[in-house]
Amino acid sequence: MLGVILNPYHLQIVSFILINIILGISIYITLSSGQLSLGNAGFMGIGAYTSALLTINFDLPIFLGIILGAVVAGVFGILIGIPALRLSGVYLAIATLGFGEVIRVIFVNWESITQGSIGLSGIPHLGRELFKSFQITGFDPDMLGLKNNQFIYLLVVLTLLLVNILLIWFFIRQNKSRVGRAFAAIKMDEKAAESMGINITYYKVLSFTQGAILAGFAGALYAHVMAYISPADFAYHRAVDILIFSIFGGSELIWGAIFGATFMTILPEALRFISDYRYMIYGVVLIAMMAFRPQGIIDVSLLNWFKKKLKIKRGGSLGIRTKKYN
Amino acid sequence: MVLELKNITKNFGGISALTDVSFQINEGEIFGLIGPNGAGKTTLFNVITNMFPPTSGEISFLGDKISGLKPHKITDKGICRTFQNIRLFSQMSVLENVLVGSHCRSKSGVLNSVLRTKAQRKEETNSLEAASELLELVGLSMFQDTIAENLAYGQQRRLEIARALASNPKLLLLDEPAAGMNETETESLFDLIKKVQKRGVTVLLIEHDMPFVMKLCDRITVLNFGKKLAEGTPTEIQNNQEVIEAYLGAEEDDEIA
Amino acid sequence: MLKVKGIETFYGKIQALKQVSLEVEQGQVVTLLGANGAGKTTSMKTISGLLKPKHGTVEFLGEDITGLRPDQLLRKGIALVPEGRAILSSMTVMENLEMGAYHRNDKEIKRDIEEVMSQFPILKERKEQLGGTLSGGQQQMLAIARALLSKPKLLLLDEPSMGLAPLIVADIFKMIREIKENGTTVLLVEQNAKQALKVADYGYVMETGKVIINGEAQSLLEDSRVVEAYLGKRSS
Amino acid sequence: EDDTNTSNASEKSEGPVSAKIGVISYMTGPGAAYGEAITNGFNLALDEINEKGDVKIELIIEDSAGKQDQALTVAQKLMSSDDIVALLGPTLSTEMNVVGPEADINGIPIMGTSTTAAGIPQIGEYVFRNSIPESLAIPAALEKAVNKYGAKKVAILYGNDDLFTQSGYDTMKAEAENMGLEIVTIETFQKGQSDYNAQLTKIKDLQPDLILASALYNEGAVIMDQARKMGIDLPFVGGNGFNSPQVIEIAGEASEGLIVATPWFGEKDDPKVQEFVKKYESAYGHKPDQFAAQAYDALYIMAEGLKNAGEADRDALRDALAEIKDLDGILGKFSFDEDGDVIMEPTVLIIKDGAFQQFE
Amino acid sequence: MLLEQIINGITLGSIYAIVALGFTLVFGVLGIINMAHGEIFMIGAFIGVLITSVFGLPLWIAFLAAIGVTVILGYMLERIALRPLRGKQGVSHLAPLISTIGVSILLENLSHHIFGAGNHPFRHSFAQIQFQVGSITIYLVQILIFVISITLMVVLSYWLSKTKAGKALRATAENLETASLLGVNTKRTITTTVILASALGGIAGILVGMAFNSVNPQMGLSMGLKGLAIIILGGMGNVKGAMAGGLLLGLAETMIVAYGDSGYRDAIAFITIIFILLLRPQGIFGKNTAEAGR
Ligand SMILES: Nc1ncnc2c1ncn2[C@@H]1O[C@H](COP(=O)(O)OP(=O)(O)OP(=O)(O)O)[C@@H](O)[C@H]1O
Ligand SMILES: Nc1ncnc2c1ncn2[C@@H]1O[C@H](COP(=O)(O)OP(=O)(O)OP(=O)(O)O)[C@@H](O)[C@H]1O
Ligand SMILES: CC(C)C[C@H](N)C(=O)O
Ligand SMILES: [Mg+2]
Ligand SMILES: [Mg+2]
Repeated sequence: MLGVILNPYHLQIVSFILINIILGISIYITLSSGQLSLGNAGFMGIGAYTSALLTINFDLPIFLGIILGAVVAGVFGILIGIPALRLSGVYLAIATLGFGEVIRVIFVNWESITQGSIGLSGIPHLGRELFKSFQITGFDPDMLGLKNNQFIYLLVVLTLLLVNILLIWFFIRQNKSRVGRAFAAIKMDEKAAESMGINITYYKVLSFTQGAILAGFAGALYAHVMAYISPADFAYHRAVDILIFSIFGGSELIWGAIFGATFMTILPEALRFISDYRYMIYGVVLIAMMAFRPQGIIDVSLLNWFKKKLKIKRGGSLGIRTKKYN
Repeated sequence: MVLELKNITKNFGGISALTDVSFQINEGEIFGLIGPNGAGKTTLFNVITNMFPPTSGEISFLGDKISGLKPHKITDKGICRTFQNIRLFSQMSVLENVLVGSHCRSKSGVLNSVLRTKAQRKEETNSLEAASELLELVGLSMFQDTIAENLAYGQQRRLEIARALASNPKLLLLDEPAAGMNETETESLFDLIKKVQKRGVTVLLIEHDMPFVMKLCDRITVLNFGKKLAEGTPTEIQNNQEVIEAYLGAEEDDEIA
Repeated sequence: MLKVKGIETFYGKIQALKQVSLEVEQGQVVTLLGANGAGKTTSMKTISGLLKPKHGTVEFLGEDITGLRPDQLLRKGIALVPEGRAILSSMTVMENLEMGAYHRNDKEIKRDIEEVMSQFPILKERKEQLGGTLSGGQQQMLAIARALLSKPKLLLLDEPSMGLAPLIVADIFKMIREIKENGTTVLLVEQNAKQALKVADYGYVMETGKVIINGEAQSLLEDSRVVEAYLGKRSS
Repeated sequence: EDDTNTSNASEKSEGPVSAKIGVISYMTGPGAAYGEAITNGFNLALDEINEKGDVKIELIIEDSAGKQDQALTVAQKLMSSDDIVALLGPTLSTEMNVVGPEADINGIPIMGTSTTAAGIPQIGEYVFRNSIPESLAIPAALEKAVNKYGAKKVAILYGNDDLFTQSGYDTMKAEAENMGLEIVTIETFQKGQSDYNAQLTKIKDLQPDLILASALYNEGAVIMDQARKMGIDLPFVGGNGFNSPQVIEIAGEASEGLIVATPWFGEKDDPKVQEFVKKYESAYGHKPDQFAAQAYDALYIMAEGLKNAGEADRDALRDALAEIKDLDGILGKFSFDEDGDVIMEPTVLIIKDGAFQQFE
Repeated sequence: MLLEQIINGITLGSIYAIVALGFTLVFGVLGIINMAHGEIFMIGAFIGVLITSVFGLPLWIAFLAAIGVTVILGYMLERIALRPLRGKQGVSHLAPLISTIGVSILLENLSHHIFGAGNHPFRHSFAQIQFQVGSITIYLVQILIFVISITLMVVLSYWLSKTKAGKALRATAENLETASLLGVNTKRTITTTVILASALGGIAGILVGMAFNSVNPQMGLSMGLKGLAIIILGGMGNVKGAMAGGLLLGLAETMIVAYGDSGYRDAIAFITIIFILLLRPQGIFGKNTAEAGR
């Protein structure tokens, strides 16, 4: 039964969706303090290379590698976030895009460590490693009616799902708090926020760094799901994809990034049957959706509308007020 | 003495916006700052809150030197301001605007916020209560869920005051709070500022509405071309010939009460 | 000259104007009063083409101008000094003034600029300063000067005295009288109701998006409702 | 781990074997020209094979857009369909690095037709290729060129942001050092670059005897064109990605003097080759390149494997493929070594008088 | 070699500058980054190839055709991808970024579909005209590129700062509402600008085609990225800045190849902007308009 539903192809797509959601959130979170960072492909690369190199060369357990990947990306986030404070708007966007490019070029040129464009292969695979530890306990996927590779990908998806739920929970709570309000205030009027006693330096670097950590985290996960990475994975196109996730989905809300990542990962797959035209259609979809919903698909009023529906259904009132951001 | 300015000078390139301005504000006072357009009043606010540093001069607040502190530190110390051109967080609700105001009076960081620790929850409740109370005070309770930019002008001004008060300031700087208000509204603003004073907040206020200023303020300083022209009680100022010439104008009708 | 008939304007789903009608005769000063949020600014924006009414029409010199763009209306002779000044902050004072005469092609632009600068000497002094760095009141003067340079037939003023020093306020009202004497028609929104009614010929009072009272300026000055609501205790 | 495969063996001995083969190809994006040539090659071979009727093949072609994650996704898609017995592709070695291990684990034979980087067949026992690696091709070309021109000093120019060109460069450098040549400079360029004048000026200034260029033909042709314009008349030695009639088309006269080693020589005096060229030209309007030829041969190899296996079964096909010996194709006689790599003698060609000719 | 490299750098830099001028103009009026500019440039180049190499028509027709086609594209870009987003309530300033990315993806894949993926040679006898100065070969095209870029810069910067239309454009850039209140037909101003910028892209496309003899659907991307770096370098919306930034980058790239490591050529643009921005956050020529505490 389970074996019929769990098609590895679909599991694979789901796992990419889940990684992309983290990437989408990584832009969203930096954007929530008014900073548009296009450097997240670079941070993703840093996370991916860190974890891959550590697990390959030093036999570090995958989980430790992933965490260290995120941490190293976070350190770079602080290092870039501080000078980036001086920039705003498009200046910041392009400078961070440039940072991503510089990182990629370094991966290409620093051959002794990164193998250049040859890339790193033989990275321990998240699913396979998990599977190994299950095997030790004597577990056999056949007991669930699953084939090995189905089970492996199921493990990947479940792990990523857990991570996603934790992250979303984390950021929703953060956003509803004093910290989230500080981000939002800075986004709307930096000078006024400063006058209200908000340490804008701290909060801007915080949100920039959180974005970097998330991107690095997603990158590390990506490395262990693909088992192979090369500098081209973290180039301009990746930066643009990540941007699209968040803006297309709606940049005001975390749900926007989640929806955007899901939709934009599925779209090219769904359009596979018209292979020749699929990227053209992808472009047209972007143009059309922006014309119709320039604020992104998910926005506050849509959310409120949903909440109202829910309220009516449940026949009671939910909470006292609806937040602008959550 | 709450605030003391010593020889403040501020130049923008060739333009000297402030020259050698000194004065002191006493605890609990409502202190007026008036003068012609371009006299340097807003600039003085910006210098006090260190939005930009003075070219020279020194500022002390409650006996401590505050020149050179970051703006948010100054707010932390107890000085908060409103803006001449209204700078609310336009996409936030009224209530949230006030909550942001209380930022520096609370301290839970990321971890506490995410884990919703007891301390954090208590802090949130306190901030919410304080905010509701302030909205009550400025008469915006019924608008608490309205998005700030959809408020009418006068309401926005009052919201700015509530937001500033949320930071629990000892000194409140108001930049033309009555601008864009009609007389009835100005009167309710008058009552509001009096109430604020009763809470023990010292007020420094820029305003061009003379009847309002004269009735409200305990003492007034007049700036002209960046220099201090006069200082004194409303009556003294109103009768100061120089001030009349530079700013008030001859009373051709019964405008000034 | 200007006939506004039953306009209804919306911000998204929020209705800001309900069936607003008003008329301005050639050569008159007409004032529009009302509390904060009554819809004065919205009316001005609708007349000047910044907002499009959902219902109702605006006629100017006998022509239906509903839905035309602001630049088209300017060419027909309607200029607005908007609330909040709307100075071009990265352009110099001089350039702001030149933009005021943007649609004109005559030879008198230079002279007219000199003239408004003599009315507001500070602008002459600061002609190379960037608009955004002027003080609030200086910006207000620049906005008025700029609108004058477009030589409108109908000048819409949205709270022209806001943020100005008393001396200058008095000047502004004097200037409105002069403008009127020069044959320009004025529609004026003011918080300073008393002053406004003094220069005006006719007045409208708005409340929550509707016109509730209208009449000769003199009679409004004495109307107890107006006095109570807008002129305050002090003047009574 | 091979228990994942549940092919139905019931088809055995009922006439010709019929099988579905999945193709992963680079069909949208910057390198789509390769994917185009490759699928063209497959389609041409497909018609012939099905007409002959020994085996019946159906191709399921999927686009990877040259991206690893998409290649992996479509590979999963194809592999999870039980009636697909083998995979052809993907186009790039980078993609193969991701897809190969997955296919190996799932026990489905996969054959690259254009992947030339080092280490590909070594990924696993289900992974094959019929494209000759750079480590075979480049030394052959270099040796002949050096002998002919008596070169002592060489300059190397390569694209450093691509796995294939970089891996070609690694071979070039190693081989040049091996032969005791002096490398006067190593210059790089990046994808999408259109101006190579800076690098070429530098090379010109250093006066090498030979230029080694690891580039895809698109960039390579432009490099030659700009070099000739600048007055550099040296011969170029390229990798196999440089070997395409397109070079002549793009660079015209400037392409004279390009030396490549390749399994594919379109002017070869072999009726099979000539027929293929003719058919290809009439079907697609231009001359086939090595990628089309390799793809064409690859499908024949698959067909032979299926015929020998006698059933559409993944494991049986793998074993049959590994056994293939001296199969006659348009590229010459073909066998796999024990890793699944190619055994083949490359031919060295030079562009002269507007065409590829054998280089003596 | 130095002299030759300088010529290489100036040629490349002039092309960068022309591309950047297009970016700067659109940014100047709309405050948005037109991510499709690189692709419009690419289409211009293809039109050049088509007219000269395929139809064998003279070069000036190619220029006219490229300008014509890119003007139409510019108009469509404005109508379809930009105008619908303008003035809508609650539109984030990021929306145009995405819609122009959409256009760039569409155009790239479309031209790939029509012209195929590979390089197309731009063969024209004009591109062969050369002079020999000592040991250095200079092509007429190189001189032409330099002259065109300087001319465009001078004309544009005069136009922007001195003419009425230029002022209208700057007013529109700063505030649509205010500009229209002052009598500026903002719709027309914007459309004109986008069209003008596109035409500049088209011209740059042909010039690149001639100078480097390579035209392909992907050429827009790297040129676009460089263009972005340059407008940041020179200061957004600043014409002289675009020119200076372009030349600076062209020379820097050439010099790093000549005297450094060519592997870092692509990064040099961004390394430079990161450093420059840290010193001068508003770009070399950018103005600082702070309205801090009012
Ligand atoms: N950034 C700046 N650059 C140049 N001049 C400036 C700058 N900021 C302010 N000024 C000038 O400094 C002077 C003082 O301005 P300020 O805003 O303090 O006046 P104000 O007293 O608040 O006037 P108002 O009553 O009109 O608001 C003005 O002449 C103004 O033009
Ligand atoms: N952009 C907007 N979006 C939504 N509602 C708005 C917007 N602008 C104004 N409103 C609402 O429309 C109503 C009328 O506003 P308007 O600005 O016309 O009032 P006003 O009479 O000019 O007030 P004031 O004296 O404060 O300037 C108010 O209730 C206001 O909240
Ligand atoms: C299409 C080819 C250029 C692919 C290349 N040989 C590689 O291995 O990546
Ligand atoms: Mg002021
Ligand atoms: Mg108003």
